[in-house]
Formats: sequence, C-alpha cells, structure tokens
Amino acid sequence: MTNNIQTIILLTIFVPIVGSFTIPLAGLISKKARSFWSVLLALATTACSMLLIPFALKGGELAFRKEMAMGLDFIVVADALSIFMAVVSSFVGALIVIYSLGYIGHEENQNEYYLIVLLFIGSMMGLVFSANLIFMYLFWEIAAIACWRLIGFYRVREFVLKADKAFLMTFFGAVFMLLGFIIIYGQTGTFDLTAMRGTAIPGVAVLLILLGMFSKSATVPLHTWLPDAGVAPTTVTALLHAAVLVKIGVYAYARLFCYTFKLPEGWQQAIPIIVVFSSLIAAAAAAVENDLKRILAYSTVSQIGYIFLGFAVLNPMGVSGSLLFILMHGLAKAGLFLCAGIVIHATHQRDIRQMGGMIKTMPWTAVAYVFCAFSVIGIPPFGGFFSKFMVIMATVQSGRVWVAAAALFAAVMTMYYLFRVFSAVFMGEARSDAKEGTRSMVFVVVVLAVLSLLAGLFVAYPTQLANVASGEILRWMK
Amino acid sequence: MNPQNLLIPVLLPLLLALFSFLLPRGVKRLREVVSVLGAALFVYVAIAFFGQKETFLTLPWLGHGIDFELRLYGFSQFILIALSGFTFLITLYSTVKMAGDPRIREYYGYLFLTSAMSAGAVLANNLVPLVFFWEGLLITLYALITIGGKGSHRTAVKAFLIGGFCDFSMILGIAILWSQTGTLRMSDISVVPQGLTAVSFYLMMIGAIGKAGSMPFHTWIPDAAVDAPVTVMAFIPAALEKLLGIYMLARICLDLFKLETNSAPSLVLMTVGALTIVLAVFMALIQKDLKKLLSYHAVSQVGYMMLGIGTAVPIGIAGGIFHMINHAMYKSGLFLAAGSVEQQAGTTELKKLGGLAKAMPLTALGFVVCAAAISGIWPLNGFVSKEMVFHGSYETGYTIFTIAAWLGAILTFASFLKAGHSVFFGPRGLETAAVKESKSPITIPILILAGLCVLFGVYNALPLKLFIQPILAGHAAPGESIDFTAHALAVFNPIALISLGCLLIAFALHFFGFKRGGNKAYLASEPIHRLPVLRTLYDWAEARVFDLYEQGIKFIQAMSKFLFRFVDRPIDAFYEKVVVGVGRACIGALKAAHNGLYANYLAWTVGGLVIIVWAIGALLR
Amino acid sequence: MHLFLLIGLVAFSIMAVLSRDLLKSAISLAVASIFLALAFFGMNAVYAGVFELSVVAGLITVLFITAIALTRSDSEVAESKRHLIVFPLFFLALAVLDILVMRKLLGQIPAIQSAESGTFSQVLWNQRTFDLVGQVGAIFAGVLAVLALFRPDGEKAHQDNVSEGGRHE
Amino acid sequence: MNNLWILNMGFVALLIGIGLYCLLTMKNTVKLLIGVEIIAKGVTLALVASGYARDNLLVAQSLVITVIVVDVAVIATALALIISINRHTKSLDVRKLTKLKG
Amino acid sequence: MLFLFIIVPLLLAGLLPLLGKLSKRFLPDLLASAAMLFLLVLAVVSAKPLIAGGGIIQQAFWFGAPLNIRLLLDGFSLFMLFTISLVSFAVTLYSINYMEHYGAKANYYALLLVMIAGMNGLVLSSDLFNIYIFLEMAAVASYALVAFGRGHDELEASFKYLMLSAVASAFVLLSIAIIFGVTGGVSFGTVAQGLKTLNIKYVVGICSGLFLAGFGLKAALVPFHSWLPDAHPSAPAPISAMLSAVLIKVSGVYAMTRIFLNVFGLTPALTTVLTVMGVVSIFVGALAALGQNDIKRMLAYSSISQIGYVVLGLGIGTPLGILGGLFHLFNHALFKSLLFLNAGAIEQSTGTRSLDRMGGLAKVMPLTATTSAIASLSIAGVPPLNGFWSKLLIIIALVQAKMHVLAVLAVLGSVVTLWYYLVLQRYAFFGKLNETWKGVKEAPFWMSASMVLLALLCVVTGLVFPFVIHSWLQPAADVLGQGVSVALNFIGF
Repeated sequence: MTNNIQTIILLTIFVPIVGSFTIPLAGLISKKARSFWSVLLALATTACSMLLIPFALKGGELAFRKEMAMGLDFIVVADALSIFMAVVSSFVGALIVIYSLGYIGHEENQNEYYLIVLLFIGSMMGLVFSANLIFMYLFWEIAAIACWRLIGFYRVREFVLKADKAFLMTFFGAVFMLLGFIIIYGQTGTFDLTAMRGTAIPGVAVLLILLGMFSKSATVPLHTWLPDAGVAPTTVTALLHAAVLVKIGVYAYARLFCYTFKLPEGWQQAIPIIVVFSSLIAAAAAAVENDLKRILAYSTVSQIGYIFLGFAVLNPMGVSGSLLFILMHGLAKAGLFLCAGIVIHATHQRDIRQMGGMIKTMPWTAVAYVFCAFSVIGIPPFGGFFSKFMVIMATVQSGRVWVAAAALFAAVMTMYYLFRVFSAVFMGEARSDAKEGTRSMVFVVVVLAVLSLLAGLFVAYPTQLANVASGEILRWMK
Repeated sequence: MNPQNLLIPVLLPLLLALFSFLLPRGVKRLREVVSVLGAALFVYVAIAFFGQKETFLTLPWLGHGIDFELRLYGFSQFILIALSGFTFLITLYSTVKMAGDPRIREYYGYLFLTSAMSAGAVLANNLVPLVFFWEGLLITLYALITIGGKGSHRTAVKAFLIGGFCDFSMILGIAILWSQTGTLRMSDISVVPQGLTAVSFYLMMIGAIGKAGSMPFHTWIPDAAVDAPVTVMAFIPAALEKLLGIYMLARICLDLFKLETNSAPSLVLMTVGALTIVLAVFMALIQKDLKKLLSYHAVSQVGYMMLGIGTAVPIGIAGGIFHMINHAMYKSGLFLAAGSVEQQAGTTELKKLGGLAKAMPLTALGFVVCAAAISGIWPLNGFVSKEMVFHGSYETGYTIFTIAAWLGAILTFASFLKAGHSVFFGPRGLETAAVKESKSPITIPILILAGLCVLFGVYNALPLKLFIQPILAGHAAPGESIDFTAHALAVFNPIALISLGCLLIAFALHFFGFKRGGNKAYLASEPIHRLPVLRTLYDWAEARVFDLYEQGIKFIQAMSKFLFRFVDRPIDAFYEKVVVGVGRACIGALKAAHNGLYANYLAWTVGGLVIIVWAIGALLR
Repeated sequence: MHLFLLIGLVAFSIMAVLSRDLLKSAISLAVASIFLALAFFGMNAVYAGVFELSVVAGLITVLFITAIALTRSDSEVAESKRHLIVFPLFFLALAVLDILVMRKLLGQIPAIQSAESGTFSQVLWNQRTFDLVGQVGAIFAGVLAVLALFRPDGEKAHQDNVSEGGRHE
Repeated sequence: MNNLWILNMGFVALLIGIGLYCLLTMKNTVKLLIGVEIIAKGVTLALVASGYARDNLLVAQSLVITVIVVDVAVIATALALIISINRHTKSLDVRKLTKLKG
Repeated sequence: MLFLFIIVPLLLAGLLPLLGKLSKRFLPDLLASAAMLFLLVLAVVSAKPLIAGGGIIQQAFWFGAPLNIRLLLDGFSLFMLFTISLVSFAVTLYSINYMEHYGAKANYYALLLVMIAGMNGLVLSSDLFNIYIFLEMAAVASYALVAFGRGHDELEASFKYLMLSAVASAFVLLSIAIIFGVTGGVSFGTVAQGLKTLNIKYVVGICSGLFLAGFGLKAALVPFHSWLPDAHPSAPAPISAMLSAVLIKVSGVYAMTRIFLNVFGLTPALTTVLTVMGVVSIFVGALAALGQNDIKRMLAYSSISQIGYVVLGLGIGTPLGILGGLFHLFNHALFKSLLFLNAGAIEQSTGTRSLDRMGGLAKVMPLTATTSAIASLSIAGVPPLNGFWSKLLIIIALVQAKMHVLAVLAVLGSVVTLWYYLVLQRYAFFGKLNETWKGVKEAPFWMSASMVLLALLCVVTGLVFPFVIHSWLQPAADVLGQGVSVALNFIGF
C-alpha cells in the first residue's frame, strides 16, 4: 500500500517534469503528436494525483525520503493538504493544456509552450509534495522560470519586459525567502519540514519568508508584477498565473505557517491585517483600472488576500475555507479570464470603455462571465460563496471582527468592479459587431461556469477533503 | 412527518425552474400550463404542511457545525403558505402579462428559482443554509430585473449591490453570532444583544431590513418599479422580500436574540421603522407614476412592520407580522392592478391616465379595495394590523413613534386618493380611449387578493389565531394575552379614533390639493410638494442625494481612486522608478568611474592596497 | 659604500623618470641598473650582479632603445613640466614616511637565520629546478607573444565593431 | 644584518614609490614601462637583500635570475604591444588609450 | 606523472609553431584538442591515487635522475586541474571553428598551451616563488592572447592589462621577498613553519595585504578589477572564456586561497577583509554589468561579481563556506565560459557585440539561445541549476557564521545578477527577431558542440550536485579546511 502510494506520488511529480522534455521530441514527429502527447501527460498527472484522494480521505500521511548530501534530502510528504493542492492544480493545469490546443494553435514556439506548461505543472506537483525547504524553493523557482518564459511568449518587447519584471520581483522575494529558510536552518540544523513541526521561528525569518510568499502570490506590496503580467501574455498564460501560479505562495504559507512552524505572536496578529489591506488595495485598483485583463489580475490579488486570511487565522474552518477558495477561485477566475480572452479576441482591445452591448452578440460568454463573477464575489449557490463564507466565519471566530468587516467590504468592492466590467462590456450600447468566439472557446467558458456552479452545489465533496486537511492542523497546533 | 419531505418545498419549484430552463423556447402552451399546475401543487404542498408537527431535517454538509438543517414549524408553515400562494397567483397572472416576452423561458425559471430559494430560506434551521438561500436570491432578483429590458441592467446591478451589501452585513453578523454562541443551529440560539452580540444583532438586522427594502436600502425599488416587469415588482419587492425580510426580522428579534422592550436595539429598530414610514411616504406622495408611487409605499409599509416588531411588545410584534402578510396581499394586488392598467393602457403615468373605472371595472375594484386596505380603512385588514402597530408603539411609551406612524397613515391615504383618483376616476384621458378590461388570468389574482384583504379584515380571527398566535406562543410573557382578535376591529378607543381622524385629514388634504391643482387629481400632492423646506428636500431627493447607493458608489469610487493613486501606483512606481532609478544612478557612477585612464585604474589599485593594509593593521590591533 | 650605491640607484631612477627625453630616460635606467649591479656585488651576490648588468642594463636597454627608435618618428609626447615641482614634494614625503617607518622597524622584526652551503649552480640546479621550467615557459610565452603580435598581416586583423551608444532601457 | 635589511627595504620602498609615481603621472607609454622597470629593480633589490641578510644568498640569486628573465619576457611583450599600438594610434600617449571605458 | 601536466602543453607549444608551417589548420586543431583531452583524462586518472590516500608530492625525473621538481597534488590542486582541463578542452573544441578567421592558429594554440602549462604549473607548485613564476608565464601568454586580434581595442586592453598586472606581480614578488627575508625560505612548508615560530603578525599582515592586492588584481576583485572589463571582452571569445572561467581563478583565487588558508592561516582580520571585498565586488560588478551594452563587457563585469561570491565563500573560512566558494568557482568556470562562448557565437554570426543591435536571435540560433538561457539562469542562482547550489552553500555558510548583513547583500547581489542576465536574454534572444538577422545561421558544429557540452555540464552538475560535492569538492575543501597543517606536512619531503 505504502509502496503504491509512493510510486504514485513520484509519478505525479516526475511524469510532467520528465515528460515535458520529451515534448520537443514529439514535436519532431508532428504537431498533432505533440499536442496529443502534451494533453496525455497533463491528464496522466491529474489522474495520478486523483488516485491519491482515497488515501487522503482516510487521513493518511506518508513521508519518505531519498538521502542526499548536507541535509538536502529529497523528502516527499503526502497528506490531505498536499494532495488537495496537487489535485486542484493538476486539474486546472490539465484543463489549461487542453484549452491551449485551440488558443495557441496558430502561434510559434509551441514546443516551448507545452514544454514550459508541463514543466510548470510538474514543478507545482514537486512543490506541493516536497517537505524539504530547499526542494520547495527549487520547484518554486522552476515555476518562476516557466512563468518568465510564458509571459514573454509573444516575444514582443514590452511583454518581455513585463516577463522580466515578474521574474525579478518573484525572484527577489524568493531569494529572501531562501535566506529565511537558511536562518531557520541555522536554528534547527535541518531543512526537513517533518522534523520541524511545532518549532517556533524568529520573526526575521518570518518576514523574509513572507517576502517570498507575497511576491509569488502577488500580495501587496509585492503584487504589481501580476497585473503587468496579466496584460502581456496570451490569455491562457494569464489564466495559468491567476489560477495556479499565485497559489504557490499560499500553499507554502499553509505548509509552513499552518502545518509546521509556530509564528511569533506579533506576526500572527499582523498577517491577517496585511493581507486584508492587500485585498482592499487590489480591489480598489481593480475598481479604477480600465484594462480588462488588469482588472481581472487585480481581482486575483484581491482574492488571494482572502486565501491568506483563511490560513492566517489559524483555525480549522479558515484552513478549510482557504483550501476551498483555492479550488473555487481557480475555476471561477479561469472562467473570467477565458471570457475576457474571448472578448478581447473579438474586439481586439482591452479597454472596457471601448466595449459595450456584447450580450447581444455573445450571450454565452456573457452568461458564463456572470456565473464566474458570482462565484468570485461569493454568491450562493456558486462555489465561491462557501469558501468566502468560511474564511469570514473563521476570521470572526478568531476574534478579528474588524478584519472580517474589511474583508467583507472588499467583497462588496468585488461586486462593484466585476459588475462594472459586466455593465461596460456586455451591457449598454453595442460599439462593435463582435462575434461570439469559436465553438471550442465558448464551450470552455461554459464548462468552467458550470463547474463553478456544480462546485457550489456539490460543495460537500471537496469540503470533505479540505476538512481532513484542516483537521490535521489541529493536531500540529496542539 | 418524514423529515425528508421538508425538501419538497425547495425541490418542487427547483424542478419547475429546470423544466422551464430546459424547455425549448418554441414550445409555448406547455410551459404556462406546467407552471400554473406546478405552482398549484406547490400551494397544495404548503397547505398540506400546515399544522404538521415540528419537524427537523439534518443532513451533513460542510462540517465545522455547518449542516444542512431544515425545520418546519408554525412560523415557517405560515410563510410557506403565503409564499406558495403568491407564487401561484403571480404565475397565473404572468401567463398573460408576460406572454410573448423573448425571455419567457428564463422568466419562469427565475421565478421558480426564487420560490425555491425563498422556501429554503424560510425552512432553514442553520444559519449557513439560511445565508445560502438568502443570498442566492440576489441572483434571481438580478436576473428578473434585467428581464425588464433596456436600462433595467443598471437597476439590476443597483439592486444586486445593495442586496449584496446587506447580505454581507448579515454574514458578518452571523459570524459574530457564531463566534459568541458557538453554534449555527438557529433553534439553539437565543442571546441577549449586548456588546458583540448587539453588533451582531444590528448587522443581521441590516440584512433582514435590507431584504425587506427598508430605508436606507430601498433605493433600488423605485428604480426597479420603472425598469422591471410589473409582475416581478408584485412578486419580489411587494410580496416575497417583505415576507422573507420581516420573517427574518421576526426570527432575529424573537428567536435568535431576546429583544427587550425599550432596549437600545429595540429603539434603533423602531427609529428606523418610523423614519422609513415617514420619509418613504413623503416620497410616495409626490410621485406621478403609478408604479413608482406603489414602490415607495412598498418601502413605507415596511416601516410599520419594523416599528411593530421593534416594539418588542406582543401586540406590536403580532401587528408587524400581520402587517407583513397584509401588505404582501394588498401591495401585490396593487401592483398587479397597475400591471393590468399598464397592459391595457400602455402607461402608468398618472397624468396620462384617468377615468378607467368604467373600462376596467374589475381592476378598479381590486385596486380600490387594496388601496383602502393599505390606507387602513375600517374594516379591512390594513386597519387591523396598523391598529395593532399603533397600540404596540403606544405601549412602549415613546409616543413619538405612534405619531410618526399616524403621519404616515395620513399621507398614505392622501397619496392613494391621488392615485386612485387620477387613474380610475375623473375625465378619461385621450390616449387611453380604447382601453378594455384585462383578461381573466390577470383580473382573477387581483380579485383574489382584494378578497383576501377583506377576508383578513373582517374575519381577522382567522389569520390572527391560525397563524400569528402560534408564533408568539413561546415568546410572550406568561399570562400575557396574545389573543388580539377582541379589539381588532374596535373603533371606539382613542388610538383607533385618532387613526380614523387621520383618514379625514388625508381626505381634506387631497381635496385641497385637487382644487389647487385645477381639478387635476395627479397634482393633488403639489401643495405639500411645494412647501418651503420640503421642496428643497424633494429636489435633493430627486437628485439622489439621499440615495445611499449613489453615495456609496461615489464613496467606493473615490476610495478606490485614492487607494489606487496613493498606494498601488506608488508601490509600482517604487519598482519601476525608484529601483530602476537607483540602478541607473549606480550604473552612471560606475560608468563614469571606469573612464579608461590607466592612471586612474592604477590609482585604485594602489589605493586599494593602502586601504587593505591599513584595514588589516587596524583589525589586527 | 653600499648606501652610496643605493642612493645612486635611486637618483638615476629619478632621472629616468623625470627626464623629458626617452632616450635619456632609458640610459638613466641602464645606469641605475649598473648601480644596482654594483650593490649586488657589494653584497656578494655576484651572479645576480652579472645578470643585472648584462640582461637589465644591457638587453633591456637595447630593447627600450629599439622600441623608442621604432616609435620615435611620429610620436612625441610631452610630459608636463609640473613634475619638476610635484615630484620633489612627492619624493620628500615618500622618503620621510619611509624613514619613519623603517626606523620604527629597526631591530623589530625577528627572522630565521639560515646557513646554506654549496655553490650557486648546485643551488640553482638542485633546489630551484622548477624555476627553470617556469623560465623556459616565460621565454616561450614572450617569444610567442612577440610572434603573435608581429605576425604577417596577410591574415586580416580582427576588427571589432561594437557600436557606440548606450542601451535603452 | 637585520638593520641592513631594513635599510635596503627602505630603498626598495623608495624605488617602488618612484616607479608608482612614474606610472601614475607619466603620459608616455615607454616612460610607464620604465616605471615598471624601476619597480622591478626595487623588487630584485628586496630579494637579494633578503638573501644577504639571512645567509640565503645563493637561493636569492637564483630567484633574482628567474625574475630578471621573466622581466625580460614581460618587457619584450610590452614593447611589442607599444609598437603595435603606435602603429594604430600614431601616438605614445597613454591618455589617448581610453577607447575602452564605461 | 604529474609533470606531464606542465611538460606536455609546454612541449607542444614549442612544437606547434614549427608544425604550423606544415599544416596551417588541421594539425594544430588536432594536436591541441588531443592534448587537452589528454590532460582532462590525466586529471581524472590522477584522482584515483589521490582519493586512495591523501595528498601526493611527486618528484620529476630527468633521464632517470631525480630532479628537484616537487609537484604537489592534493584535493585542491586536483580540483583546479580538473576545472582547467575541462574548460580548456571545451574552449579548444570551440576554437576549431571560431579561430578560423583570426589566422595564425598554430601560434594561437601555442600561446593557449603555454597559458595552460602556466596554470597547471601554478596549481601543482608547492612554493611561493614557483607560484609567482607560473603566474607570470600564464600572464604573459594571456597578454598576447588578449591582443591576438591586434585591433585597437585589443591592444589597448592588453596594454592596460599588462601594465596593471606587472604592478600586481611586483606586489606579489615584494611580498615573497619579505617572507623570504623573514623566514629564509619560499616553499610552503618552510614558510609555514617559519611563520609559526616567529611572532610577526604585522609583517604577515603587510604581506597579506600585498598578496591580496597582487592576487586580487589577477582575480579582478574590486578595486583591482579595472583591467578585466577591458581585457576579457577584447580577447577572442574562447580566450575570454578561458580568462574569465579559469585564469582569474587560478592565478588569483587559487593562489590567494592556497597562501592564505594553507600557508598563512586565515585570521579573523583577513576573513573580514576578504568577505567585505567579496561583497563589494559582487555589487560593483553586478551594477556595472547592468549598464553594459556590449555583451562581452557585461559578461566581464559579471565575472567580477561572481568572483566576489567565490572570495566571499572562501573568505568565511568555515568548511561550508570553503565548499560553497569552491563549488561556485567550478560552476562559474562552467557557465561563464559557456556565456562567453555564446557571445562569441553571436559575434561570429552577426558581427556585433552590441545588445542594441541584436534581438530575437533565439529563432535563428536556437542552440546558442538555449544554452545561454541555461547559463544565465544558472549564474543568477536559479535552481535546479548548478549556480544555485553553490550560492546556497555560501549563504548558508554566511548565516552560520553570523554574517547576516553579508548574507542579505549576497542575496541581493543575486537579484541584481538575475536582473542583468534577464536584460541580456531580453536584448539578445528573447524578443522579436531583428529583421537584419533573418539570414543568420546557427554556430558551426564544433562551437555548438562545445556550448552544448558546457550547458549539459551545468544542468548535470546542478542535478547531481551531491555527487559532485562528494567526489571533487569535498577533498579540495578538506585540504583548505585543514589550514596551515597542510603546509607543515610538506616539510618532511
């Protein structure tokens, strides 16, 4: 049994990573072969990770290691948290790969594109299963490389600049995080997370590590790369960032600060405030921006604040809520980005002031947009409601009423700006005779919209897994 | 009763909704037939539920004490009947009124979804399912308003945002309540609002009265009256939201929190109620569009209910709840009547209408009865419930609230005199010459509602004993009488006499205005409109100065701009400008330093040697 | 005597530096070398003295003069006259500093005294053999360097073409 | 003996100082090379003085010889460079050699 | 057999100019490459006895008679030998195609071989004066190699390099003279023994300063770095690679480290000076690189910056710091040579070194672009490439040594490093193809081969770094970690 699980975990990590480098080889055969192979790899990853769900539901935890030099053992830990993250991100990742078939079909550098996306998924898998700080960092940076190549995918000067900015800012955060890890190492003499449970760590290390997390997860004040990156690349790339990449930092937060280390009291108080502040500022920026993709990117920043908040309040409901949030936000934000993609594709512009009345010509997109918007805002019965609700409940439960109030205000702002976009883009006077997107594009957004709805209606199933994960936190907090 | 059956009131409309959504647009009859029959079945279910024992249903859901819990008991049975009844009537009415609408498929779908959600909210016994259904109503509300067509979207967003704000307040309130009591099961919660729980009370109150459309969360209603289909107006703001909102308010004040008479929360609630009565009715008075006028009344009447429940006196509470059901009936009736007029005459502007009583006798009859009921004319139901509210507020000792209520009564009557007079009496307008009576599916609901108004007035014992007493049963102080039927229609007591006097004043006002306006009924309110101070206030109100939504949006915009300009952009500028600038400066300095001169380089070398030797020397010491 | 030789060495070095004629400089340098060689003789370092005399005073001076001759025709670089004022000041300061430091060091520094025996060739061959490999290598390098620099121009000299002008951020 | 060593070292310092002065202030490339030579003289003096002071003269002399040979190689290369530069720039001024900078 | 490391290249250097008359291209290419391969194999083979038992001192023989040439091979020197051989092998392969248009290949290879002989000799010597002389040997060859193109830039750069180097050599020699004067010997053993018995910390301090200035100039530490950004870009690309990847490390870092750690013994004062110089170098180099438009000049400044890391790591003096420093030295040899070779490939294909004029070359030169991206990420310390692990070790060592400020600065330095490498990538490869370069071709076979070889090494070293550390680095670091006792053990021989 254990061996089986081990094999599956290793497959989950290495199928995409090793597979990604075979994609150019497949590309030598034909375009079709490459696309097929990429999708196959992504699906295999998802399947592998999903095979772990029963194990996770049983509350199982498995850690195994490969000895290496100087405490840099490759340690893998599989528990409900990591399996939840793995399933969600590989699932969304696989969806993105499938959708890329249509979106990227006409561009150059497709080999590189699929290679990088698969590598990205692989690094994500590696990250969630790593229980060694250094290996976490390693996969973290592989993801950053992937992100860099993807943002600059079109090779246009301005986009490449944004890619560099994103890479630099996240790298800046990440190396300081590494420094934080090293400070912890200096204190404990190990990088092994499983051995450090319940360790109290110095505030400086927390600050440094937070720099990394905030930069990766685009939280104020290290968030500005995300809106920029959101503008530049293909829609799919933007989506990949919003739906998956930014979750890395959040996951690391959960893994480190909810499941492993004891935060100093001051930080425990400060972090919820910081993230809510971030949420508010991003919401404000989204309310002011006129560029469709920038708005959505800022919206991501704002929602990330919630996810952090749920983890930061350190109670089971918050953790459950945040994990659900990761899932729901992944689906709904993906839908929003893809709707935006269809709109931009049709109108060839991103300024919402130049759009209008598109509900007439693209009703499906409009409806899908509204569905996803509902989910992001947190309106039942869409999935986003439950996650947001649980995060708020948990925040109040931890005694932070004002923080919860601010978070709810951010939710009101979310309503405002998402409907501002909706009004500007789909309602009002038609400014162009933009046509509905291609069948596959529309199909995709509708599927995501429906998934957002279904995730809400059948919320009990993901919650079960999330609750197992959040149940573990109690064990470590004691 | 099998607890699983509790799901029927939720699932039945849900199935109907799905049916409507999935039925292709081309099929016409079938949809209407199934809808009406389904709604009838819904009514049947609700009636079948009535009188059943208290039943609980608990299904595991999200963990953390969040379970899917439903509870059927007296109060929810009562609301369920009302809910299903209105659903049926509106469905029936819609078969004609909405026929041919391009979005008919969605219309029925949303209609039944609304019913399903409302049923869920009414039955919920856990705060989370409650919020789930409660907030879910936002979607259908939004969708239904947008069916109104051009320009309705703005109003829909407005309704959505206001509703969302209120619901988020409620969520916060629930969260606080949960953190204080440790449970989410509504039947287990009963706290005195103090400190944090008081905050929770206010927040949940905002959620409840926001749904009910009280001031200051009412402003979407008059807008929607213009934009949304009249059936939607009759169904949601007039009936459903009052049912739900006041139901919730009653639950909050009676069950979740122990509201003490004259305690701060009680006074706050009464104050808001009184203000809502007076301010909204002032606005209603001067409206020149029938639907808008009705919509302001829909707001104003909420004030009575809040005032009643806020008294925390049994008779007040009973009055508030009774007023809720009464209001749902006559206001729906009024809206439907207005819809009937709109259907036939093509407009609801008072100026263009007139003398329709002859052409549309049934509609006129329904309208007049409902208008009389809302104005509190003896012996209609409105009189009974208003009297109870007056009594209740008087019992608290704060007569000021009673006076406000009376003031509201005066103006209500005055405005309805104006409305009825303009639409159905007086000279016939030229544009409306060819108007005929509406079809029976339209008139029947109106007449049923009018009939119910009379019934509940004359046989007030029926609702009071059957529905309302059970609700109060567990809450009134022991020995206190909760049988109000005795003096329900009593006229000869001071309060009732004053009320009747108010009606006379209203009549006088209307007559005065009518004469001043050159015998034009729609100008009857102008004397009040033109009063010195009021006029300015009215102008401001027209300019939406008092519209909290507009101000809120302005605030959000301003704040967003501020945060964006002064926080977000500076942060970005830090990276884009400061970091790059520092980099540039360093680069510049270094470039200047590496000037290619050999002597310069050698000087660095020698200088470096000197510094190193000095440093080593210093460090050795 | 030793002191005198050293002072002569320094003096001629200064002349080599300050002289405005390169040829004179080169010759002054050669004279300085001779003084140094004499000082070496004074310290019984005969072989070093001979080498200094032959290679430095001889060969290197020849090299210098050749180079000067090869470059003289088209390049007269006038050294500034300020040196006549600046240099004495610099030299004075240097000398004072030098004397101060060295006086302080007098007798301060312990050292290991070693008594060696054998002849110069024994020492050179038996102890410092590796140096000879290095010498050969250095000579190789020098020869090859000169060969590389003065290789026939048949094969075109490499031209780089880095454009001027900064990068635009 | 030790004091003689110190004395010699004093002169070594003087020579190196003079050489550095030459390198720092002179314009003519050949002159600079003379500066290098002066420094080299100082260093050879230092080696011999050290050997003399510690009765290690034979080793010192063998070192000096090697140094001188290496010196020649360096000087030869340098002069070859100077001549090549002169062909390019028609000048011996080191201050004109500032094409590479920044 | 260690003597082969010196004598083979030296003999071949002597032969090549003669053979060059026979065959202008083929023979020199073949012989030089063969010699490099031989040295590489020899280095690997030499590892065996070494791993079996400690350091080796080997005597050379002349027709059966023992000569007094004692070559010291321990972990550290073996590690350096391996690095030198590896890089020079790649560079020689690269030169086959690259040096075509320079002409005088035989002469070129001869100089290269002399330089390698000099470096090998330096690494194998166990004597201060030998270090000096081989330093000079390698240096003279490198002057000529820098000026090999004989353009104005090359000559100017070479001249400044020579003149500064000569001063540096004089500093080194002066220091040796003082040591000689104090201890009466120049071999490591004698000097270490002498310094141990005498209490002359100020003299040692002055000598350390002189050595630091002299070797620091060779290693291009700030403020002695000024020649490097001129000299390295001006040289032909393979030589730039050689200089940046190996020469500055052997003649600067190796010599410095060997003397300070094994002969003088590392004092806290020295640690402070070294680490501070390291950090200053990191920043000056990185910031100056940021502003460059000439790709090779950028790389040259980057070398200064990376040498800063190496010195920083070695300067800490803790075992882990030494390990990190050495590992970074090795890694830097790999990726910096690779980057210079990339730059050379670009220059050869497009004829320009100006970043402004490049753009989108990834499309026409995919191999160059990929290898360059790998090297760039690696040098910036992005995992899982090799540069990351070495920087990681250095930073861990800094934190463990409680040098938190330096740790933060080192980390910041790597951010700036990434910054300018992203700039480089953006201007050269990552972006829209500049129309001018539509017809540009990928580099020829041998150039590509050598770039791919180095890129693979970068990746592999990163992936199997524990193995690399165990087999090559740990012995070297152990030698340095043992401090003066290493040198004291030599006395017996």
